[in-house]
Amino acid sequence: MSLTSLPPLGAGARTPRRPAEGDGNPATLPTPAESAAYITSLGKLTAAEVLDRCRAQGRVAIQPRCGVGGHEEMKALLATLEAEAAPDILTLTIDSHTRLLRFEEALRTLNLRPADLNGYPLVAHGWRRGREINELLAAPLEIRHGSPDARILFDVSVASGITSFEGGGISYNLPYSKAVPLADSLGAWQDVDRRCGELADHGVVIDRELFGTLTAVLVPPSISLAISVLEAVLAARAGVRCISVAYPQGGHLAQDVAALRSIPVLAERYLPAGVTVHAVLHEFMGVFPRERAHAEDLILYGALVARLGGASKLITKTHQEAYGIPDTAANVEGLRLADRANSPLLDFIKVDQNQVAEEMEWILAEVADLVEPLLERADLPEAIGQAFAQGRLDIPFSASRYARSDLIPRRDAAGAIRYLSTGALPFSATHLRRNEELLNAVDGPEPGFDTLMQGLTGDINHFRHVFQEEEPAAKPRPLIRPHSHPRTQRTEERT
Amino acid sequence: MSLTSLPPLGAGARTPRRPAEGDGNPATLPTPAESAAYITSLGKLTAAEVLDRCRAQGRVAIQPRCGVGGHEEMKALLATLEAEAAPDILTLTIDSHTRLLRFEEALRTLNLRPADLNGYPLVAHGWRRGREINELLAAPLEIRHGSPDARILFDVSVASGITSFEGGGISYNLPYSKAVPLADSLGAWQDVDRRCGELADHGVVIDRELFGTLTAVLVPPSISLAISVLEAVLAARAGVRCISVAYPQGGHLAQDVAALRSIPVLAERYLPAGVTVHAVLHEFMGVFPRERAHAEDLILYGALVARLGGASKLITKTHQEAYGIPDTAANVEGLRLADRANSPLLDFIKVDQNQVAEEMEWILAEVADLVEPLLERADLPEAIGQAFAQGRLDIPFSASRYARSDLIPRRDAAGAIRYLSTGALPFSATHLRRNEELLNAVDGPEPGFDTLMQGLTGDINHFRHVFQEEEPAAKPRPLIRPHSHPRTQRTEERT
Amino acid sequence: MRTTPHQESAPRTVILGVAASDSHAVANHLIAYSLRGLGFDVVNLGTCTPVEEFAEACAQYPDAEAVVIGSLNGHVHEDLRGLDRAKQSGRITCPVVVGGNLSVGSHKDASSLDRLYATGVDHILSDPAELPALLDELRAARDRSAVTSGMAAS
Amino acid sequence: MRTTPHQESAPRTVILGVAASDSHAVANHLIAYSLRGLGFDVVNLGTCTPVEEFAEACAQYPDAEAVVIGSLNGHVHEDLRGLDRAKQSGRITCPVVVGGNLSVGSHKDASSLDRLYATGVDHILSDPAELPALLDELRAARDRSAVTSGMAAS
Ligand code: B12
Ligand code: B12
Repeated sequence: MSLTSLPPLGAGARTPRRPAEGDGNPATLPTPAESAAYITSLGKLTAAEVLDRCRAQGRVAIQPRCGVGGHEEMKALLATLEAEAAPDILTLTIDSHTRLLRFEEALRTLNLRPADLNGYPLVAHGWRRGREINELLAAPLEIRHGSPDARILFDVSVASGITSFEGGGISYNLPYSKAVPLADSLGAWQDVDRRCGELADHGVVIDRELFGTLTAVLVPPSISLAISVLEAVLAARAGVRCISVAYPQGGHLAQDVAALRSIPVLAERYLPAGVTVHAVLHEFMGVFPRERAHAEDLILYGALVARLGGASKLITKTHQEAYGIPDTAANVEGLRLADRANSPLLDFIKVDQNQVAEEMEWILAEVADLVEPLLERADLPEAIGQAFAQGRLDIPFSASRYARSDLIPRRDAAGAIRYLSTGALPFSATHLRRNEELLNAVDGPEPGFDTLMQGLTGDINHFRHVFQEEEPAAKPRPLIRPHSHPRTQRTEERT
Repeated sequence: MSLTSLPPLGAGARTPRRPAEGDGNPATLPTPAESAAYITSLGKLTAAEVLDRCRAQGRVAIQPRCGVGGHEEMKALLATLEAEAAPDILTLTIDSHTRLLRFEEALRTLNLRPADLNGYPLVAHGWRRGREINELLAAPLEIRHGSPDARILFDVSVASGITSFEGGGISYNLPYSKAVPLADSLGAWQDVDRRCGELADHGVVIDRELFGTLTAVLVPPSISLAISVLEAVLAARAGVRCISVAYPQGGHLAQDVAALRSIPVLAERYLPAGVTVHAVLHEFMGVFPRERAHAEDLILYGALVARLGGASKLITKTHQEAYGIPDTAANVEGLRLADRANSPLLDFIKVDQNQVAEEMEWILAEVADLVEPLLERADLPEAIGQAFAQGRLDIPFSASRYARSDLIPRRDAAGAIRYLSTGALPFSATHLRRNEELLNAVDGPEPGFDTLMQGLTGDINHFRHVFQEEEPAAKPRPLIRPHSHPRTQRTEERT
Repeated sequence: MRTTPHQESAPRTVILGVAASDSHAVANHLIAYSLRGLGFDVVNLGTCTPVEEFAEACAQYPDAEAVVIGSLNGHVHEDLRGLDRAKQSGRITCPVVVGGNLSVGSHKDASSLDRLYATGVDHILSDPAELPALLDELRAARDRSAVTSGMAAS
Repeated sequence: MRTTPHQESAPRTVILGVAASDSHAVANHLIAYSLRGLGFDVVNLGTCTPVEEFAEACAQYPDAEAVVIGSLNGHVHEDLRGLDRAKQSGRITCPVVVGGNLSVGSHKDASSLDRLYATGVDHILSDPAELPALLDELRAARDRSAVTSGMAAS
C-alpha cells in the first residue's frame, strides 16, 4: 500500500544564481583566511566552544529560532532575546526565498514589505550587516535555514563571522524542496563541508548541525538518525570537526531519550575519532497545541527530554507555534521556560532505564540495517541517491520527488512512533514483526483507507488530543458527490 | 543553649477597636443569613467546591498572593490575573495595618498614599466594595492576612461573599504579632470558626485554611503539622466543615512530599469524619534567590512538590519575591509557571517512595508526640497556651513573646530541616537521637556560637547557596571593638 | 447518486499544489489523499510550485475544476505574484482556491486576505474539510453557467 | 584592644526593634544574636514596635548609643510617623538607624529613603553586616563631641 503523492517530474532544480545585490557576490567576499582571522579577532566563543562548555557543565544549551526580514528589526530581536533570556547560542533563521536561491524575491520583499519575510535574508543584506549583528551580541550565532544548495549563504555567513551552520545534503533537500536531485544537494553540501575543513585549518571550527528533524511530522527515530549518520560521515570525510546531530522530539519519553542517547553510540560506531559530536534536541516539531498553557506544557516537556537524553543543546519553540512566527516576547518566554529544565533542583527526575535501553537497542539495530549497506559503498553520495530512489532510504511526507514516502509512520498505543509501512526499507524480519505487533494493537491488522487517514491525522495531531483541544470543525458532507467509483489507479491507493 | 531573644514584657495587646470608616461597622453589616443568601445568589463555585473539583480531577489548584491598597488597582490586578493566568482561586491579601487592627493607620495610608499599603485594606474599603470585586471575577476568593484577632475582617469578608478565609489562633498569632496572649487569639478564632459553622447551617461552607507556614523560615514539618492539627481540631469542634492544611515547602523533596502526604493521614487520625481536609502547599516561604532564573527554578520545583505530594492547592510565589510585592506581570508569570506542574505530560515524574515513607513515619510520630498529650486535655486552648509557655510547643524565630523559640532548626547534609535544639519539646529519645545524628554530620557534635550562627544563616539562605548566588558583602571588621568580654548573662548564649 | 450524470465518464479533476517558496508537504499530502478518497482526480504539483507551473498544469488539464493552492510559510503574497496576470491572460481560467497560513506572524488580521483577493485568488478556506463542499458549489456554478451559455445537453 | 578604656565598666547599649505594623522576626533575631556576639548589650523590643515604645526604651536606657529599627513589610513610612516629633521633643536623642525593605513593591527608587530621612531617620543601611562599623563611627563621633563639650576625662 502506498500513500505516495509525488508531483509529476518536470520542473527542474533552480540553478544557483548570484544575488543581484547585497555582498553575496564572491568578488566582494573576504577570503576564508580573512574570515577566520576576523572570527578570531572577535574574541567571542564559537558555537563549538559553547557546546563543549555546556556539555562539561551538564547544562543543555538553549537556542531560539528567530528571524525577521528587516535588519534593524533583526538586531532588536536578537538584542532583546539576549538581554531577556540569555540563550547560549543565537540564531539567524533565513527566509525561505533565500533558502531556495530566490534571491530576487527575497530582495524585492525586503524592499517592499520586510515584515512579509519569514526570516532574515542574509544574502540580500550582505556580510557587513552580518558582522554588525554578530558584534552586537555576546552569544555566538547559528544560521538555520533549509537550503538544498547553501554555498552562497555559507560564504556570506562565514564572512559575517558566524560559527555554526545547519543543514546537510539530504536533510536540507528532501524536506525543503521539490525538484533538486540528491546528487546536486549532496554535492553542494560537500562543498560547504570542505570549506569547514579549510576554516578548521585556519583555526576556526564551524559547528555543523545536521537537520535530523527532516519533515518533522511523525519521523521515526531510526530514519532521522540514519540520515544524520550518513550526513555526518560525509561531513567528517570532508573535514568537518564539530557535528551536532539534531533529533526531533517525537513525543514519547523513552523513545526520545533513547534516540538522544543513541547519538554518542552512533558517533563512536560510525565516525572517526577526531570529530566532536553533540546531540541536539529540537523541541516538538509537529503540530503544536493551540492553547498557550498546553503549548507551554509541551515546551517544558521537550526541555526535560533534552536534559534526560543528555543533549548538548535544545532548540526551543514558543507558545505561538501553532499560529505563526512568534513575537519577541513569546520567544523570550519559550527560552526562559525551556531553561527551567536546566534547574539544579530537578536532579531527582528520572526516566525508566529499562524502557530506554529497550528502545535504544531497536533504534541502533534499525539504524545499522539502514546505513551499514551504504557505508560499505565506495561512492557514498551515489549510494544514498540510489537508496532513496529504490526506497531503501525513505522519509514520510516528503516535499521532494526524490524520496518515495512509501514509509507510513503511526503511533503505537503508548504514543511512540512506529512504521505502519516500511516500503522497501531493508529492515530485518524481527523489526518488521515488532512494528506490526505494536501497531496491530492500535488499528487491527488491515486498516482500511478511512481508518488509516483518521489514524494518521490523529497521530499528527497527537498533542492536541493529549490536551483535549477541540477538533477543527467536523468534515461537512459534500453537497455534490464527486465520481463515486474512483479510477483503478486511485483504487490501489485506497486499499 | 538558647538563641531566644524575647522582647521585654510590657506593651500589651491592642484591643479590637471598630474601624472609624468603611462598612466594617456591625450595624451596617448584613446578617450571616443574608450573606449566605448573597453567596448562593452569586452562582459561582465556592472555594471549597473548587478544591473538591480539582482534587477529583487530579489537578493542583493554583492561587496567587495579591493585594494592593487602592480599590481600582485591586480590581485591575485581580481581573488581569484572572484573564492572563486563570488561577483556580483568587486572593485578597490584606495590608498589615488591618491585620493588626490598626484600622486608622490603614485608612490614613489609603487616603494619602494607597500604593504605600502592602495589601488591600478590606475593612477600610468595606463589604460593598468587597462584593464589587467578588462579582467581577469568575474564581472564588480567599482572604489571606495574618490577624491574631480577625473577627471584624471575617465579618466584612463574609458580607463580601468571600468563601475562603485563612488563619488560626496559633498560626496567625505567633508569626504575626508580638504581644497578643494565645488565649486571646485562640478565643477570637474560635469565634470565627463558630461563625463558619453558622454559615454552614445556612448552606455555605467556608474553606478555612490554617497557616502551617508559621514563621516560614526553617519550620520543621512536624511543628507545622502539629500546630495545624491542633487548630483543625478546634475548628472542627466549632463547626468548620472544610479545612485546608497549609504546609510550607522547606526545600527537601522527600521531606516535603512526606509532609503533604501526612495531611490526609493526620486528618483521618485526629479529625471527625464529616470534615473535608485539603492539603495545601505554600511555595517556598523563606529567603528566595534573587536572580530571576533561580527564582523561577524554585517556583517550578515547588509546584512539582505540590503535585507529587498530592496537594489540592498551591499558593504561588513570583520571581520578584526577594525584592518586594510583585507587579502584576510577575504574578501572572509565577502562576503560569507553577501551572506547568499540572501538565499531563509529567506523569513520569516520580519521587523515591522509600525515602518518603521513612520521612513520613518520623513526621507522624513527632506530631503524635506533640499533639496527643494536649488533645487529651479537656480545655484544649488552655493546654495549648501552657504548652507554648513551657516550650512543649514551640516555633523558631517567633515574632511573639508567647512562644519561646528555644527550638533551633538546622538543615541536615541533604537539606532536610531537622532540630538542632528541641528545647522542651516532648520528643522521644529515638527522635532526639536521630536528629542529633543527622546534624552531627553537618557541624560536628558541639558547634560554637560562630559556627552555629554561620550555619543557621547558611540554612536560611539555602536556595541562594544552591544557585551559587553571590553572598551579600562579607562582614566588615568593626572599627572599634565593643566591650570585649560580654556580661555573664550573654555568655550563656554564646556556648 | 450522481447529480451530474453527463459527467459519468469524466472524473472531476483538481489541480493541487503548494506555493512557490513553500516546502510544507504534510497538509498537501493529506489533502491529496482525501480528495482522491472522495473520487477526485488530483493533479498534485506538490510543494514549491510557482504560478507558472500551475498555469502549465491548467493548459495540460483543461477540464480542471479548480486550482487549489496551499501556503503555510507566510510568503503567499510574493509567491502568488503573477497570478493576476496569469488569469488576465487566460492561462488560468478555473477558480483559484487558497488555504493555509496566509501571513507572517502570530497575530493575524484580515488585510492579508484582502491582498490575496486583489491578487486574483477567488476563494480562501481555512479548513481543508471545507474543500469538497466548495468544489461542489464551484462545479454547480460552472454547470449553471454552461447551461446558460447553451453548452450543456440536458 | 579597647580604644575607649574609660568605657570599661559600661557595656555599649543598643536599642533594637522592628517597626510598628511589621512582624518579620528573623532578621531581628539574627541581628540581636550577632550584636550580642560582638559584646553589645542589646535591648531587643522585637517585632511590631511603635515609635512610642522606642521612646520609652530610650528613657529607660539613657546610655543607648543608637536605636536600630528594621522594617521589611514596606510600611516603614507610616510606621515611623511620629519619629520626628519624638526626636524634636527630646524623647529620642540618640541616632536612629533603619534597615530592611523600605518601600512597597519590587521596583525601588531613592525617594523612599529621602522620605525616611525627612521623618527623622539618621542612617539607612542595607546590610546588617555594616551595623558594627556604623555603631563604632557613631560612638567615636559621640566621644569626640563629649570631648569638645569638655565632658570627657582623658
Ligand atoms: C512541520 C512543520 C515544518 C516542517 C515541514 C516539513 C515538510 N516538508 O512538510 C519543517 C520543519 C521542514 C518546516 C519548515 C519551515 N517552516 Co514550518 N512548520 C511546521 C509545523 C510545525 C506543522 C505543519 C504541519 O505539517 N502541520 C500538519 C498539517 C496537516 O497541517 P498544517 O500544515 O498546519 O495545515 C493546516 C491548515 O493550515 C490547513 N491547510 C494547509 N494547507 C492548506 C491548503 C488549503 C487549500 C486549505 C483549504 C487548507 C490548508 O489545513 C491543515 C489542517 O488543519 C507548523 C506549526 C504548527 N502548525 O504547529 C510550522 C509552520 C507552518 N512553519 C513555519 C515556517 C515559517 C517554516 C519555515 C519558513 C522556517 C521558518 N522561517 O521558521 C520553514 C519552511 C521552509 C520553506 N521553504 O517553506 C511557520 C509559518 C509562519 C507563519 N506563517 O507566520 C509555522 C506556523 C511555525 C511557526 N509558528 O513559525 N516546518
Ligand atoms: C519569611 C517571610 C515572612 C514570614 C515572616 C515570619 C516572621 N514572623 O518572621 C511571614 C510568612 C509571616 C511573612 C509575612 C508577611 N510578609 Co514577608 N517575607 C518573608 C521572606 C520570604 C523572608 C524574610 C526573612 O525572614 N528573611 C531572612 C532575614 C534574615 O532577612 P530579611 O528579613 O530579608 O532581611 C535582610 C535585609 O532586609 C536586612 N535587614 C532586615 N532588617 C534589618 C534591619 C537593619 C537595621 C538593617 C541594617 C538591615 C536589615 O538584613 C537581612 C539580611 O540581609 C521575605 C522575602 C524574601 N526576602 O525572600 C518576605 C517579605 C519581606 N514579606 C513581605 C510582606 C509584604 C509580608 C506581609 C505584609 C504579607 C504580604 N502583604 O505579602 C506579611 C507581614 C505581616 C506583618 N504584619 O508584617 C514582603 C515585603 C514587601 C515589600 N517591602 O514590598 C516580602 C519582601 C515578600 C514579597 N516579595 O512580597 N513574611
